[in-house]
Amino acid sequence: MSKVSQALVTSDRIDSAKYQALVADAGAGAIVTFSGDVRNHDQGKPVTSLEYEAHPDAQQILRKVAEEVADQYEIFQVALAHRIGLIPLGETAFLVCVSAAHRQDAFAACQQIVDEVKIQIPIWKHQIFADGTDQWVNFA
Amino acid sequence: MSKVSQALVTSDRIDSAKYQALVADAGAGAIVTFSGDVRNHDQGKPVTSLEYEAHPDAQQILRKVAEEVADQYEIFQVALAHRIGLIPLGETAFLVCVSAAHRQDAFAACQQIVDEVKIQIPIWKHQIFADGTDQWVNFA
Amino acid sequence: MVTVRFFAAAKAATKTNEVKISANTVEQVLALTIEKFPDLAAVLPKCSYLLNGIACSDLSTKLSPEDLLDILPPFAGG
Amino acid sequence: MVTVRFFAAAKAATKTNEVKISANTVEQVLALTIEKFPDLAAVLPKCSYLLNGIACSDLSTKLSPEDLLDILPPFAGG
Repeated sequence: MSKVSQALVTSDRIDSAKYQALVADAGAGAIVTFSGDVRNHDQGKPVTSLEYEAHPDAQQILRKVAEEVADQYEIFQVALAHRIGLIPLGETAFLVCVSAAHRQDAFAACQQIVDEVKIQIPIWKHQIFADGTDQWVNFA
Repeated sequence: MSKVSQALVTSDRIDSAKYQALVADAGAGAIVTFSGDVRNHDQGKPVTSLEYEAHPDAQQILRKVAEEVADQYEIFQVALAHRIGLIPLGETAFLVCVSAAHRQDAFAACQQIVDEVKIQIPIWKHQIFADGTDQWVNFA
Repeated sequence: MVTVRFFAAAKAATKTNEVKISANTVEQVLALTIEKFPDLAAVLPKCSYLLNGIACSDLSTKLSPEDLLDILPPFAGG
Repeated sequence: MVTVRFFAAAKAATKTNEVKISANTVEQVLALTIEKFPDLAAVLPKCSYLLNGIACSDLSTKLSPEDLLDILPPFAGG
Protein backbone atom coordinates (compact mmCIF):
# COMPACT_ATOMS: atom_id res chain seq x y z
CA MET A 1 0.00 0.00 0.00
CA SER A 2 1.18 3.50 -0.74
CA LYS A 3 2.59 5.47 2.17
CA VAL A 4 1.18 8.64 0.58
CA SER A 5 -2.33 9.05 1.93
CA GLN A 6 -2.91 12.43 0.28
CA ALA A 7 -1.09 14.52 -2.37
CA LEU A 8 -3.10 17.51 -3.48
CA VAL A 9 -2.66 20.60 -5.64
CA THR A 10 -5.53 22.82 -4.62
CA SER A 11 -6.76 26.40 -4.69
CA ASP A 12 -8.40 25.91 -1.28
CA ARG A 13 -6.94 26.90 2.07
CA ILE A 14 -4.68 24.17 3.51
CA ASP A 15 -5.71 23.08 7.01
CA SER A 16 -2.65 21.56 8.66
CA ALA A 17 -4.69 19.77 11.35
CA LYS A 18 -6.49 17.79 8.64
CA TYR A 19 -3.22 16.57 7.15
CA GLN A 20 -1.72 15.77 10.56
CA ALA A 21 -4.81 13.68 11.29
CA LEU A 22 -4.39 11.87 7.96
CA VAL A 23 -0.90 10.63 8.89
CA ALA A 24 -1.62 10.03 12.57
CA ASP A 25 -1.45 6.37 13.38
CA ALA A 26 -1.78 4.87 16.83
CA GLY A 27 1.63 3.30 16.24
CA ALA A 28 3.31 6.56 15.25
CA GLY A 29 5.55 8.09 17.90
CA ALA A 30 6.49 11.10 15.79
CA ILE A 31 4.79 13.43 13.36
CA VAL A 32 6.87 16.09 11.64
CA THR A 33 5.07 18.84 9.74
CA PHE A 34 6.57 21.40 7.39
CA SER A 35 4.49 24.43 6.54
CA GLY A 36 5.73 26.86 3.89
CA ASP A 37 3.91 30.12 4.41
CA VAL A 38 3.63 33.14 2.16
CA ARG A 39 6.11 35.75 3.36
CA ASN A 40 5.53 39.49 3.51
CA HIS A 41 8.93 40.22 2.00
CA ASP A 42 11.43 38.75 -0.42
CA GLN A 43 15.07 39.77 -0.49
CA GLY A 44 14.21 42.86 1.48
CA LYS A 45 11.30 44.06 -0.68
CA PRO A 46 7.79 44.13 0.83
CA VAL A 47 5.44 41.74 -0.97
CA THR A 48 1.80 42.74 -1.50
CA SER A 49 0.41 39.59 -3.03
CA LEU A 50 1.46 36.28 -4.39
CA GLU A 51 0.08 33.86 -6.92
CA TYR A 52 1.08 30.31 -7.77
CA GLU A 53 0.43 28.72 -11.14
CA ALA A 54 0.68 24.95 -11.71
CA HIS A 55 1.24 22.74 -14.72
CA PRO A 56 -1.60 20.20 -15.14
CA ASP A 57 0.82 17.40 -14.17
CA ALA A 58 1.83 19.07 -10.87
CA GLN A 59 -0.34 16.93 -8.59
CA GLN A 60 0.85 13.70 -10.14
CA ILE A 61 4.49 14.83 -9.72
CA LEU A 62 3.82 15.84 -6.10
CA ARG A 63 2.64 12.30 -5.36
CA LYS A 64 5.49 10.67 -7.27
CA VAL A 65 8.15 12.68 -5.39
CA ALA A 66 6.55 11.87 -2.03
CA GLU A 67 6.34 8.18 -2.86
CA GLU A 68 9.95 8.00 -4.02
CA VAL A 69 11.25 9.61 -0.83
CA ALA A 70 8.84 7.69 1.43
CA ASP A 71 10.22 4.41 0.10
CA GLN A 72 13.68 5.35 1.38
CA TYR A 73 12.63 5.74 5.02
CA GLU A 74 10.97 3.80 7.83
CA ILE A 75 7.87 5.94 7.94
CA PHE A 76 4.15 5.22 8.19
CA GLN A 77 2.38 7.87 6.15
CA VAL A 78 2.88 11.11 4.22
CA ALA A 79 0.22 13.68 3.42
CA LEU A 80 1.09 16.80 1.45
CA ALA A 81 -0.50 19.64 -0.45
CA HIS A 82 0.49 22.61 -2.57
CA ARG A 83 -1.87 25.54 -2.86
CA ILE A 84 -2.20 27.48 -6.11
CA GLY A 85 -3.87 30.71 -7.17
CA LEU A 86 -3.77 33.91 -5.17
CA ILE A 87 -2.60 33.26 -1.60
CA PRO A 88 -3.01 35.85 1.17
CA LEU A 89 0.15 36.76 3.09
CA GLY A 90 0.78 34.48 6.06
CA GLU A 91 -1.27 31.57 4.70
CA THR A 92 0.19 28.19 3.86
CA ALA A 93 1.37 27.53 0.30
CA PHE A 94 2.93 24.12 0.87
CA LEU A 95 2.45 21.53 3.59
CA VAL A 96 4.13 18.17 4.23
CA CYS A 97 3.24 15.85 7.15
CA VAL A 98 5.16 12.66 7.88
CA SER A 99 4.47 10.09 10.61
CA ALA A 100 6.95 7.48 11.82
CA ALA A 101 7.72 5.30 14.81
CA HIS A 102 10.94 7.25 15.39
CA ARG A 103 11.58 10.93 15.06
CA GLN A 104 14.81 10.73 13.07
CA ASP A 105 13.00 9.06 10.16
CA ALA A 106 10.13 11.55 10.31
CA PHE A 107 12.45 14.58 10.30
CA ALA A 108 14.70 13.26 7.53
CA ALA A 109 11.87 12.13 5.24
CA CYS A 110 9.92 15.38 5.71
CA GLN A 111 12.94 17.54 4.94
CA GLN A 112 13.86 15.48 1.87
CA ILE A 113 10.31 15.58 0.50
CA VAL A 114 10.28 19.37 0.88
CA ASP A 115 13.66 19.67 -0.86
CA GLU A 116 12.70 17.36 -3.74
CA VAL A 117 9.29 18.92 -4.32
CA LYS A 118 10.91 22.34 -4.56
CA ILE A 119 13.20 21.04 -7.30
CA GLN A 120 10.78 18.88 -9.24
CA ILE A 121 7.30 20.33 -9.07
CA PRO A 122 6.20 22.36 -12.13
CA ILE A 123 4.74 25.26 -10.18
CA TRP A 124 5.53 28.95 -10.61
CA LYS A 125 5.34 31.84 -8.18
CA HIS A 126 4.46 35.37 -9.18
CA GLN A 127 5.11 38.12 -6.64
CA ILE A 128 3.66 41.61 -6.66
CA PHE A 129 5.74 44.04 -4.59
CA ALA A 130 4.52 47.06 -2.64
CA ASP A 131 6.34 49.35 -5.09
CA GLY A 132 4.15 48.04 -7.95
CA THR A 133 6.83 45.90 -9.59
CA ASP A 134 6.32 42.20 -10.06
CA GLN A 135 8.50 39.15 -10.51
CA TRP A 136 8.38 35.52 -11.53
CA VAL A 137 10.45 33.89 -8.80
CA ASN A 138 13.64 32.09 -9.90
CA PHE A 139 13.30 33.72 -13.29
CA ALA A 140 14.72 37.23 -13.22
CA MET B 1 13.26 39.61 23.40
CA SER B 2 13.07 35.89 23.90
CA LYS B 3 12.46 33.75 20.86
CA VAL B 4 10.48 31.35 23.06
CA SER B 5 6.89 32.57 23.00
CA GLN B 6 5.52 29.63 25.00
CA ALA B 7 7.05 26.78 27.04
CA LEU B 8 4.45 24.84 28.96
CA VAL B 9 4.24 21.70 31.09
CA THR B 10 0.54 20.98 31.28
CA SER B 11 -1.99 18.27 32.02
CA ASP B 12 -4.30 19.68 29.33
CA ARG B 13 -4.62 18.40 25.79
CA ILE B 14 -2.03 20.01 23.46
CA ASP B 15 -3.60 21.70 20.44
CA SER B 16 -0.94 21.91 17.74
CA ALA B 17 -2.79 24.59 15.76
CA LYS B 18 -2.56 26.93 18.77
CA TYR B 19 1.21 26.53 18.96
CA GLN B 20 1.66 26.88 15.21
CA ALA B 21 -0.30 30.13 15.37
CA LEU B 22 1.93 31.35 18.22
CA VAL B 23 5.09 31.06 16.11
CA ALA B 24 3.52 32.18 12.84
CA ASP B 25 4.95 35.46 11.75
CA ALA B 26 4.14 37.24 8.50
CA GLY B 27 7.87 37.17 7.81
CA ALA B 28 8.25 33.43 8.42
CA GLY B 29 8.59 31.32 5.31
CA ALA B 30 8.82 28.03 7.20
CA ILE B 31 7.21 26.46 10.22
CA VAL B 32 8.41 23.03 11.35
CA THR B 33 6.37 21.18 13.94
CA PHE B 34 7.32 18.05 15.84
CA SER B 35 4.59 16.13 17.57
CA GLY B 36 5.49 13.22 19.83
CA ASP B 37 2.40 11.08 20.21
CA VAL B 38 1.64 8.30 22.65
CA ARG B 39 2.21 4.97 20.91
CA ASN B 40 0.09 1.85 21.28
CA HIS B 41 3.15 -0.35 21.62
CA ASP B 42 6.70 -0.24 22.95
CA GLN B 43 9.36 -2.73 21.88
CA GLY B 44 6.67 -5.01 20.57
CA LYS B 45 4.43 -5.01 23.67
CA PRO B 46 0.93 -3.49 23.41
CA VAL B 47 0.56 -0.45 25.69
CA THR B 48 -2.75 0.14 27.46
CA SER B 49 -2.08 3.46 29.13
CA LEU B 50 0.66 5.89 29.79
CA GLU B 51 1.36 8.48 32.44
CA TYR B 52 4.00 11.20 32.64
CA GLU B 53 5.26 12.66 35.89
CA ALA B 54 7.26 15.90 36.02
CA HIS B 55 9.67 17.44 38.49
CA PRO B 56 8.48 20.90 39.64
CA ASP B 57 11.38 22.48 37.69
CA ALA B 58 10.44 20.78 34.40
CA GLN B 59 8.72 23.80 32.83
CA GLN B 60 11.63 26.11 33.62
CA ILE B 61 14.07 23.59 32.10
CA LEU B 62 11.85 23.21 29.01
CA ARG B 63 12.14 26.97 28.44
CA LYS B 64 15.86 27.09 29.14
CA VAL B 65 16.63 24.29 26.66
CA ALA B 66 14.49 25.95 23.96
CA GLU B 67 16.17 29.31 24.53
CA GLU B 68 19.67 27.88 24.40
CA VAL B 69 19.01 26.10 21.10
CA ALA B 70 17.04 29.01 19.63
CA ASP B 71 20.04 31.30 20.15
CA GLN B 72 22.13 29.07 17.88
CA TYR B 73 19.85 29.44 14.84
CA GLU B 74 18.35 32.11 12.61
CA ILE B 75 14.79 31.50 13.72
CA PHE B 76 11.87 33.74 14.67
CA GLN B 77 9.94 31.94 17.38
CA VAL B 78 9.65 28.68 19.26
CA ALA B 79 6.57 27.41 21.11
CA LEU B 80 6.64 24.08 22.89
CA ALA B 81 4.73 22.04 25.43
CA HIS B 82 5.01 18.78 27.33
CA ARG B 83 1.89 17.10 28.61
CA ILE B 84 1.88 15.25 31.94
CA GLY B 85 -0.55 12.96 33.74
CA LEU B 86 -2.49 10.18 32.08
CA ILE B 87 -2.40 10.54 28.27
CA PRO B 88 -4.78 8.59 26.02
CA LEU B 89 -3.15 6.57 23.24
CA GLY B 90 -2.63 8.58 20.06
CA GLU B 91 -2.68 11.97 21.79
CA THR B 92 0.26 14.36 21.83
CA ALA B 93 2.72 14.17 24.72
CA PHE B 94 5.29 16.64 23.39
CA LEU B 95 5.05 19.39 20.79
CA VAL B 96 7.69 21.76 19.38
CA CYS B 97 6.95 24.45 16.75
CA VAL B 98 9.67 26.58 15.19
CA SER B 99 9.28 29.41 12.66
CA ALA B 100 12.07 30.80 10.50
CA ALA B 101 12.64 32.67 7.27
CA HIS B 102 14.33 29.60 5.79
CA ARG B 103 13.41 25.96 6.17
CA GLN B 104 16.90 24.63 6.94
CA ASP B 105 17.04 26.68 10.16
CA ALA B 106 13.53 25.66 11.17
CA PHE B 107 14.20 21.94 10.63
CA ALA B 108 17.58 21.96 12.38
CA ALA B 109 16.44 24.00 15.39
CA CYS B 110 13.26 21.94 15.85
CA GLN B 111 15.14 18.67 15.73
CA GLN B 112 17.81 19.90 18.14
CA ILE B 113 15.24 21.20 20.63
CA VAL B 114 13.48 17.82 20.58
CA ASP B 115 16.79 16.00 21.11
CA GLU B 116 17.91 18.27 23.96
CA VAL B 117 14.57 18.26 25.76
CA LYS B 118 14.58 14.46 25.72
CA ILE B 119 17.97 14.48 27.41
CA GLN B 120 17.49 17.32 29.87
CA ILE B 121 13.88 17.48 30.97
CA PRO B 122 13.13 15.89 34.38
CA ILE B 123 10.03 14.03 33.26
CA TRP B 124 9.28 10.32 33.71
CA LYS B 125 7.08 7.98 31.71
CA HIS B 126 5.17 5.09 33.22
CA GLN B 127 3.72 2.51 30.85
CA ILE B 128 1.03 -0.04 31.63
CA PHE B 129 1.05 -2.95 29.18
CA ALA B 130 -1.89 -5.01 27.98
CA ASP B 131 -0.52 -8.02 29.88
CA GLY B 132 -0.84 -6.12 33.18
CA THR B 133 2.86 -5.45 33.66
CA ASP B 134 4.14 -1.91 33.98
CA GLN B 135 7.42 -0.13 33.43
CA TRP B 136 9.20 3.14 34.16
CA VAL B 137 10.72 3.93 30.76
CA ASN B 138 14.56 4.12 30.61
CA PHE B 139 14.69 2.55 34.03
CA ALA B 140 14.39 -1.23 33.79
CA MET C 1 -0.17 21.34 -36.21
CA VAL C 2 1.86 20.96 -33.00
CA THR C 3 0.17 22.37 -29.89
CA VAL C 4 2.44 24.64 -27.85
CA ARG C 5 1.47 25.58 -24.28
CA PHE C 6 2.98 28.49 -22.36
CA PHE C 7 3.26 28.74 -18.59
CA ALA C 8 4.07 31.48 -16.08
CA ALA C 9 6.65 33.97 -17.45
CA ALA C 10 6.33 32.39 -20.92
CA LYS C 11 2.57 32.90 -20.81
CA ALA C 12 3.09 36.47 -19.58
CA ALA C 13 5.45 37.12 -22.53
CA THR C 14 3.08 35.70 -25.16
CA LYS C 15 -0.13 36.75 -23.42
CA THR C 16 -1.58 33.44 -24.51
CA ASN C 17 -1.99 29.94 -23.10
CA GLU C 18 -1.53 27.97 -26.25
CA VAL C 19 -0.87 28.16 -29.99
CA LYS C 20 -0.90 25.68 -32.89
CA ILE C 21 2.23 25.72 -35.04
CA SER C 22 3.32 23.84 -38.16
CA ALA C 23 6.86 22.61 -37.59
CA ASN C 24 8.97 19.46 -37.93
CA THR C 25 11.32 19.86 -34.92
CA VAL C 26 11.31 21.46 -31.46
CA GLU C 27 13.89 23.93 -32.72
CA GLN C 28 11.58 25.03 -35.53
CA VAL C 29 8.67 25.46 -33.11
CA LEU C 30 10.81 27.69 -30.88
CA ALA C 31 12.01 29.81 -33.81
CA LEU C 32 8.45 30.26 -35.09
CA THR C 33 7.05 31.16 -31.66
CA ILE C 34 9.76 33.80 -31.17
CA GLU C 35 8.85 35.22 -34.57
CA LYS C 36 5.20 35.37 -33.51
CA PHE C 37 5.92 36.60 -29.95
CA PRO C 38 9.15 38.64 -29.90
CA ASP C 39 9.01 39.02 -26.06
CA LEU C 40 9.52 35.28 -25.78
CA ALA C 41 13.12 35.63 -26.98
CA ALA C 42 14.25 36.75 -23.50
CA VAL C 43 12.33 33.95 -21.78
CA LEU C 44 13.14 30.84 -23.84
CA PRO C 45 16.83 30.55 -22.88
CA LYS C 46 15.78 29.85 -19.29
CA CYS C 47 13.03 27.39 -20.14
CA SER C 48 12.85 23.62 -20.24
CA TYR C 49 10.49 21.64 -22.48
CA LEU C 50 8.04 18.81 -22.07
CA LEU C 51 7.10 16.86 -25.17
CA ASN C 52 3.87 14.92 -24.56
CA GLY C 53 4.56 15.12 -20.84
CA ILE C 54 8.17 13.93 -21.00
CA ALA C 55 11.25 16.13 -20.55
CA CYS C 56 12.82 16.96 -23.90
CA SER C 57 16.31 18.43 -24.06
CA ASP C 58 17.23 17.52 -27.63
CA LEU C 59 15.93 20.42 -29.70
CA SER C 60 16.39 18.51 -32.96
CA THR C 61 13.68 16.03 -31.85
CA LYS C 62 11.23 15.38 -34.71
CA LEU C 63 7.60 16.27 -34.12
CA SER C 64 4.30 14.77 -35.28
CA PRO C 65 1.25 16.93 -35.92
CA GLU C 66 -0.59 15.71 -32.78
CA ASP C 67 2.36 16.47 -30.43
CA LEU C 68 2.04 18.65 -27.35
CA LEU C 69 5.03 20.83 -26.45
CA ASP C 70 5.03 22.63 -23.08
CA ILE C 71 7.33 25.60 -22.46
CA LEU C 72 8.30 25.68 -18.78
CA PRO C 73 10.14 28.55 -17.10
CA PRO C 74 12.25 27.65 -14.02
CA PHE C 75 10.07 26.13 -11.28
CA ALA C 76 9.43 28.03 -8.04
CA GLY C 77 7.05 25.83 -6.09
CA GLY C 78 7.26 24.70 -2.48
CA MET D 1 16.29 17.75 59.06
CA VAL D 2 17.07 17.47 55.37
CA THR D 3 13.99 17.14 53.10
CA VAL D 4 14.28 14.28 50.62
CA ARG D 5 11.88 14.09 47.67
CA PHE D 6 11.27 10.97 45.60
CA PHE D 7 10.13 10.88 41.98
CA ALA D 8 8.82 8.26 39.57
CA ALA D 9 10.41 4.83 40.21
CA ALA D 10 11.97 6.14 43.44
CA LYS D 11 8.54 7.26 44.63
CA ALA D 12 7.08 3.90 43.59
CA ALA D 13 9.76 2.12 45.63
CA THR D 14 9.25 4.23 48.77
CA LYS D 15 5.51 4.76 48.29
CA THR D 16 6.06 8.28 49.54
CA ASN D 17 6.72 11.70 48.06
CA GLU D 18 8.99 13.07 50.70
CA VAL D 19 10.72 12.34 54.02
CA LYS D 20 12.71 14.38 56.54
CA ILE D 21 16.04 12.89 57.52
CA SER D 22 18.79 13.90 59.96
CA ALA D 23 22.11 13.57 58.14
CA ASN D 24 25.34 15.49 57.49
CA THR D 25 26.14 14.36 53.94
CA VAL D 26 24.32 13.16 50.82
CA GLU D 27 25.86 9.74 51.35
CA GLN D 28 24.37 9.54 54.85
CA VAL D 29 20.94 10.54 53.55
CA LEU D 30 21.06 7.77 50.95
CA ALA D 31 22.15 5.13 53.48
CA LEU D 32 19.39 6.14 55.89
CA THR D 33 16.69 6.18 53.18
CA ILE D 34 17.68 2.67 52.06
CA GLU D 35 17.44 1.53 55.67
CA LYS D 36 13.97 3.03 55.90
CA PHE D 37 12.87 1.88 52.39
CA PRO D 38 14.70 -1.33 51.42
CA ASP D 39 13.13 -1.36 47.91
CA LEU D 40 15.05 1.82 47.19
CA ALA D 41 18.34 -0.10 47.15
CA ALA D 42 17.67 -1.34 43.61
CA VAL D 43 16.64 2.12 42.39
CA LEU D 44 19.32 4.44 43.79
CA PRO D 45 22.25 3.22 41.65
CA LYS D 46 20.44 4.54 38.54
CA CYS D 47 19.45 7.88 40.07
CA SER D 48 20.92 11.34 39.92
CA TYR D 49 20.53 13.96 42.65
CA LEU D 50 19.51 17.58 42.85
CA LEU D 51 20.59 19.52 45.91
CA ASN D 52 18.48 22.67 46.28
CA GLY D 53 17.72 22.48 42.55
CA ILE D 54 21.32 22.01 41.41
CA ALA D 55 22.85 18.76 40.13
CA CYS D 56 24.95 17.11 42.85
CA SER D 57 27.33 14.28 41.95
CA ASP D 58 29.70 14.48 44.94
CA LEU D 59 28.04 12.25 47.55
CA SER D 60 30.33 13.56 50.29
CA THR D 61 28.74 17.02 49.96
CA LYS D 62 27.89 18.44 53.40
CA LEU D 63 24.25 19.24 54.13
CA SER D 64 22.50 21.90 56.17
CA PRO D 65 19.21 21.18 57.95
CA GLU D 66 17.16 23.28 55.54
CA ASP D 67 18.52 21.53 52.42
CA LEU D 68 16.29 19.91 49.80
CA LEU D 69 17.60 16.73 48.15
CA ASP D 70 15.72 15.34 45.11
CA ILE D 71 16.20 11.73 44.01
CA LEU D 72 15.73 11.50 40.24
CA PRO D 73 15.50 8.26 38.25
CA PRO D 74 16.61 8.40 34.59
CA PHE D 75 14.49 10.88 32.63
CA ALA D 76 12.10 9.70 29.91
CA GLY D 77 10.37 12.84 28.71
CA GLY D 78 9.81 14.05 25.19
